[in-house]
Amino acid sequence: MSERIFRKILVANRGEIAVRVIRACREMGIVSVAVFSEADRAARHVRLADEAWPIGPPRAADSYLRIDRVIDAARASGADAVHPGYGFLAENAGFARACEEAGLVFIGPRSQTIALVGEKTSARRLAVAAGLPVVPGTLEPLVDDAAIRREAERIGFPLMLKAAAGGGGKGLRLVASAAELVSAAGRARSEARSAFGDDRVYVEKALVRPRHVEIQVMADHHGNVVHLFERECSIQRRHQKVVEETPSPLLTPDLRARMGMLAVALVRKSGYVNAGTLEFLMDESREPYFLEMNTRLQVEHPVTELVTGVDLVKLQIGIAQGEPLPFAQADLVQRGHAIECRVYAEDPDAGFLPCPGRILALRVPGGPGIRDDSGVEEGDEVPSYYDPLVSKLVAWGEDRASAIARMRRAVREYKVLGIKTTLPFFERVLRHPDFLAGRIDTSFVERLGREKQAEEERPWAVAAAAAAIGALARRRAARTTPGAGPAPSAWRREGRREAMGGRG
Amino acid sequence: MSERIFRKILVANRGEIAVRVIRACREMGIVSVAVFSEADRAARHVRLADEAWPIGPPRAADSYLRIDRVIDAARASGADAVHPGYGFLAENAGFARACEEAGLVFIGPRSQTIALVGEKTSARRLAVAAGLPVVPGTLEPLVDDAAIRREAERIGFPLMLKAAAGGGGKGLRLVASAAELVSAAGRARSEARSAFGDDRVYVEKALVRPRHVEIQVMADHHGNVVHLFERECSIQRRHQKVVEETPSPLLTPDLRARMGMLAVALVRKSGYVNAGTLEFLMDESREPYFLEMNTRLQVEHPVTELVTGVDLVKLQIGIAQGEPLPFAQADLVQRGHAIECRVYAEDPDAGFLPCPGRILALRVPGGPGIRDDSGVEEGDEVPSYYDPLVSKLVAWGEDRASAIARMRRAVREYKVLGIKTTLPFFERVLRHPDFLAGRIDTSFVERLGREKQAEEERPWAVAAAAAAIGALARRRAARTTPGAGPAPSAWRREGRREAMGGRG
Amino acid sequence: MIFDAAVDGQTHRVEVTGSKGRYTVAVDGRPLEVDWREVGGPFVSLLVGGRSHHVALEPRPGGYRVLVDSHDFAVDVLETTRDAVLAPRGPAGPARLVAPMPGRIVRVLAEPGQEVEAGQGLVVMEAMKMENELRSPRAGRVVEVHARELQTVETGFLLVVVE
Amino acid sequence: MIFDAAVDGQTHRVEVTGSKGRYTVAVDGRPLEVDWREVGGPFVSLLVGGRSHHVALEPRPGGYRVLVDSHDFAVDVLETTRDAVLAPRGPAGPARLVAPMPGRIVRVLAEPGQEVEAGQGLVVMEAMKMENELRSPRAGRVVEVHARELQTVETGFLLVVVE
Repeated sequence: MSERIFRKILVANRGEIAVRVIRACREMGIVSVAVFSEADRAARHVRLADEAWPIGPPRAADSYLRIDRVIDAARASGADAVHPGYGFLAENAGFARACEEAGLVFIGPRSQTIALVGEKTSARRLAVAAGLPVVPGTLEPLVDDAAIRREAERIGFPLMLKAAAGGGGKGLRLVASAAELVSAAGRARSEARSAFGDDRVYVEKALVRPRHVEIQVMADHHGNVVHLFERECSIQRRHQKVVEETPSPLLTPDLRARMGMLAVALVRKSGYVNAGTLEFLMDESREPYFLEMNTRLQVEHPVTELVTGVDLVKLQIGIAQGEPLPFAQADLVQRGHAIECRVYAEDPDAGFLPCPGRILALRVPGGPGIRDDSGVEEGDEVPSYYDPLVSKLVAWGEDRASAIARMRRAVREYKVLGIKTTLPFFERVLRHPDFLAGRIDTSFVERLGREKQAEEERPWAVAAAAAAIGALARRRAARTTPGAGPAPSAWRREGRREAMGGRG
Repeated sequence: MSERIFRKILVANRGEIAVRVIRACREMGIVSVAVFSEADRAARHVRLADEAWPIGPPRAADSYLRIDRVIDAARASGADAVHPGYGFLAENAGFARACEEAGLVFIGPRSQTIALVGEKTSARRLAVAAGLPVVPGTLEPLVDDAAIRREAERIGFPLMLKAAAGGGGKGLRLVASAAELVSAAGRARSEARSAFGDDRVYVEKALVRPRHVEIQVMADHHGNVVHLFERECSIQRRHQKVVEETPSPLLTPDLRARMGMLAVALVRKSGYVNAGTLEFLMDESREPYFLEMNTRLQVEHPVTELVTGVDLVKLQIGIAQGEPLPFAQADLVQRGHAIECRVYAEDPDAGFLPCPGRILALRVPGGPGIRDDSGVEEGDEVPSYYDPLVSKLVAWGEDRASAIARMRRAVREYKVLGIKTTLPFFERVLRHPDFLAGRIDTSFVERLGREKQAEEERPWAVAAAAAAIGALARRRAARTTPGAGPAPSAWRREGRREAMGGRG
Repeated sequence: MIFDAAVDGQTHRVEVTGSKGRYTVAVDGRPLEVDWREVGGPFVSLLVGGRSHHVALEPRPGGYRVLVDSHDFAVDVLETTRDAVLAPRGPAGPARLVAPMPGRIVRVLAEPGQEVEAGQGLVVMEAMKMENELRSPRAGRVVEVHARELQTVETGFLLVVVE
Repeated sequence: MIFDAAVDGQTHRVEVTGSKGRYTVAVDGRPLEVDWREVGGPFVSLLVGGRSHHVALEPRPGGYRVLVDSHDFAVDVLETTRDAVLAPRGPAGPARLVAPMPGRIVRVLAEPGQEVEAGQGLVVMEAMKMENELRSPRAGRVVEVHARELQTVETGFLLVVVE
């Protein structure tokens, strides 16, 4: 593979990950091209990019998932390469192939590798061949309910139903007993169909209170492969990660080295190139089982960046340009500890129900050890069409305790008005004795939801006083200023905006 | 020294450094007490602290410099210790003594050490005794114009006039010839009097195009002393640093080690405890001369934190609690490169004239490698009574080139409306060939000011189009909406705020 | 001025006197001295007896969402008089389940006349790429069901009424 | 609508047509297709022929301060007609030096009748803990001096007039 230099990269994504990639392009002196649906015309990724191209109506199926439109935009803008981010087309082998055929470099593995590794059951077969332990379950995708029932009975309950093309917790169901199987399979297949256009599923034995630990890998076109240690991702709600950290409080140096070696073995076996992540489940005896491989940048990649000092997105771009890895395994060192909290537009008090809307005011934390990877600014809309991830708040500290303390400080500084977010939920996670002690598994969030919050800690009297003074001030203002209405000033920008003459 | 645990710390400062210390307190589980002048009632440091105490009228001499009022607030709030930040009372031995006498721990060196080392001429004598090379000049403070004239003639021109009690570029004058001496001495003494309450000055030979490199030191109460490497601070305007970085592009590993050893020697000689910084000038042959020691946390401490992974403020607090240093010299490693740009409320096109006022809108950069230590949020006032530092923007990168590229990206994302800032100036610094090559000395800013900016790079046609559309939209809105005035919505919050009933 | 303020479902009598940023607020008879400064948008700096609180007030029907430091409160505020009986709180009148976001109804789990528990799932909506179960705000009897399977609804669409 | 827009002291004829976020703007006859979306406060997202610009508009006397990406412009906007002669720019009329911030006059360096260069120091003010030299906005003759040494002045106080 000969080296080439990209002059222009199209970022085939939206939200915080598009912002992340656009920032990397700018720092590398590469022109960035954003694509946007009609719902995202003025979104932050469009504002930050050098160029921006419309690709269709709001629904993802009509825009961000339209391979033809993304390829057209890349061609029309004169891009040399395409970065897919995560989600949408990132693990779509057809998209990678379409890029290759259009003469565009797809920043990720080759399309045939995606097809091989990205399909979950074929990855499991590959892992077995490379000597990795896997969770007991099916090694082939299942296409009908009868096959699902047969395999379920063979493996036994509880079990996990998973989308063969899946990722990100979509099309995934825990099934406790045979009675739930049919309806769970229906839901998993319908979600998988709408998320990936592929409703095949497979069945895996569900481990009891499993922990979820993954290994980051990087491979260049010259046969060099390294791992960048682990990420602990056991804090999940609805099978989606919400808090991630590295190092994992669970891993010993020996176990870390062993899992890293297993990951590198699978990468070599599959001829994998660029960034990837191997997900493992661990049971209570700390025995790791390979679960699946994500053939793209991971949402939670910043925690790895903070402890290794490596910029994974720039490295992805460098590898796609044909450069060799600039370091060997022995050069990589973990320094300190990093935690990520995913700030979702969701109401944690209502079962994490999505809560789209306009961000009426925003105060983002800063200062030492804090990184905020956000897709929005004050005044922006969180549309109801896409994943409700608003921002990733990341804290680094000298050790786990100081990273946690710093994250708590930052969560307290973070203010999002106009929509509900998961921030108050993180406040509870970050001071829970089990979390502080590293006693976490994938059932942590559910357990937390059943615990009542101590009442005395909440400054309710201050809240009551503030609301009363606010109501008093409002009433007085309404009396003395005929033009002033019921709401405080900033909340009326919306109406005013139209008066400014633009379309907002 | 026996160990004790602080329950509560009073932060005797304002602005970004008060915010920095309050954040450290919160992360350590220590209650923070802010103090505020009447101009700062609603300032960010007040909002972030757990408690806040008024200490007088806006003028610093009536509030932040009033030792009695600060001590009273510390006593009344039940604080165990006082953190002075930098500036104001941070290097005032009398304040440190007043703390000691009130039974409060002063987070810094002992009062007698401040008196010994903080007074610049006595520090120079001490340095000579500890074997450090010093810039030729006077070793005693000068109290009248006659003495200044005599010493100036002995040393020769160009020379520097400096406040004996000085720091931060105040009371400092470069004197090119004998003709300028009297008026320069008058100004230097008047500035020194108003900044430090002490108008004694001293005289030093001015080096030709010197570079300014400093060494961070930390010493505990148990005789352990380390240095945390250097900071390059040659980019200055009005003898005040505006851009700092570490490592210095000038230093070789040998020179770094030698300067670190010299710094540690002076610390040991003086019985110094807690954080300090030794400033050195270097001439073109890279020979370092000790200049002065700052007996407090430095404005630019974040760059050191980013490359060493050490939290200097938490370390200061730990040392003041009597804890030993948690590491030895050999444990300290520089990783990557960090740069700081000081965002001042100043107009760089008008000779860096201060530009106080209300911040009408603010967008702060984020993402990988960016740290923003800010004293303000949107809607806040930069008062005209104090130093116009708004924020410190800090970028970390794997090497110098990537740190610079990242800082440029962040400067572009940073938007401050309502006041002028130094941000456009940094854009120019960060792409100047001399800066990129590390060819920097203290005359860099002056040289940059003489160079005209290339016209074609500025998107003036977009600016003209945007202004015209804005004017069009405004006129249309005025015609169709009787209530709408001439200014866009957000700009009228000010008036509206009063209507909300509060005092703003 | 006197208010009944319901915080987290608990009603308190709140009496406010003062002006221009200086208020005395009696919460259930316990007086607080409050120094109040608006600092841009919905943000307010409060000093309450030396304690500093960073507060944000977001208007909502019946009152405010109030952020105090890291805490998130829903406060209903009702003007009242000194002699009025403290307003009762709790499940009174029918509860209306509305669509919290635009989306598509995947399944309707309730039918008119059915007895349901508080928190029991009534409707499954697909929105933002996930299936979301919408739960009953209170225990009671389902009296109206407007949700239809496969129907696309906007925010605020009335799905179910529980009495 | 037609404007004369002075950017960095250079005047350009700007003609704007369109509405609702879609405009054609001819700058000195060169047409730009501009897609304009306000995004909160003073911020606007502009797409100009596929190029994306993050713009902020801050009203100032005579026009706007315009931030375009990392660039800071002062733009004067004057409504005009197609046939009008391009408005001249440059030093015309007396220039007034006013205090840019509150502070104390430390030294007055100019006296009435004195000839000064553009950029020559006229007054030294102490403010924000620094002595600041205020410079002449243009070359000319000092006609009025209102600044007095040791006087405390507020923002906008007229210090010196140069003609």
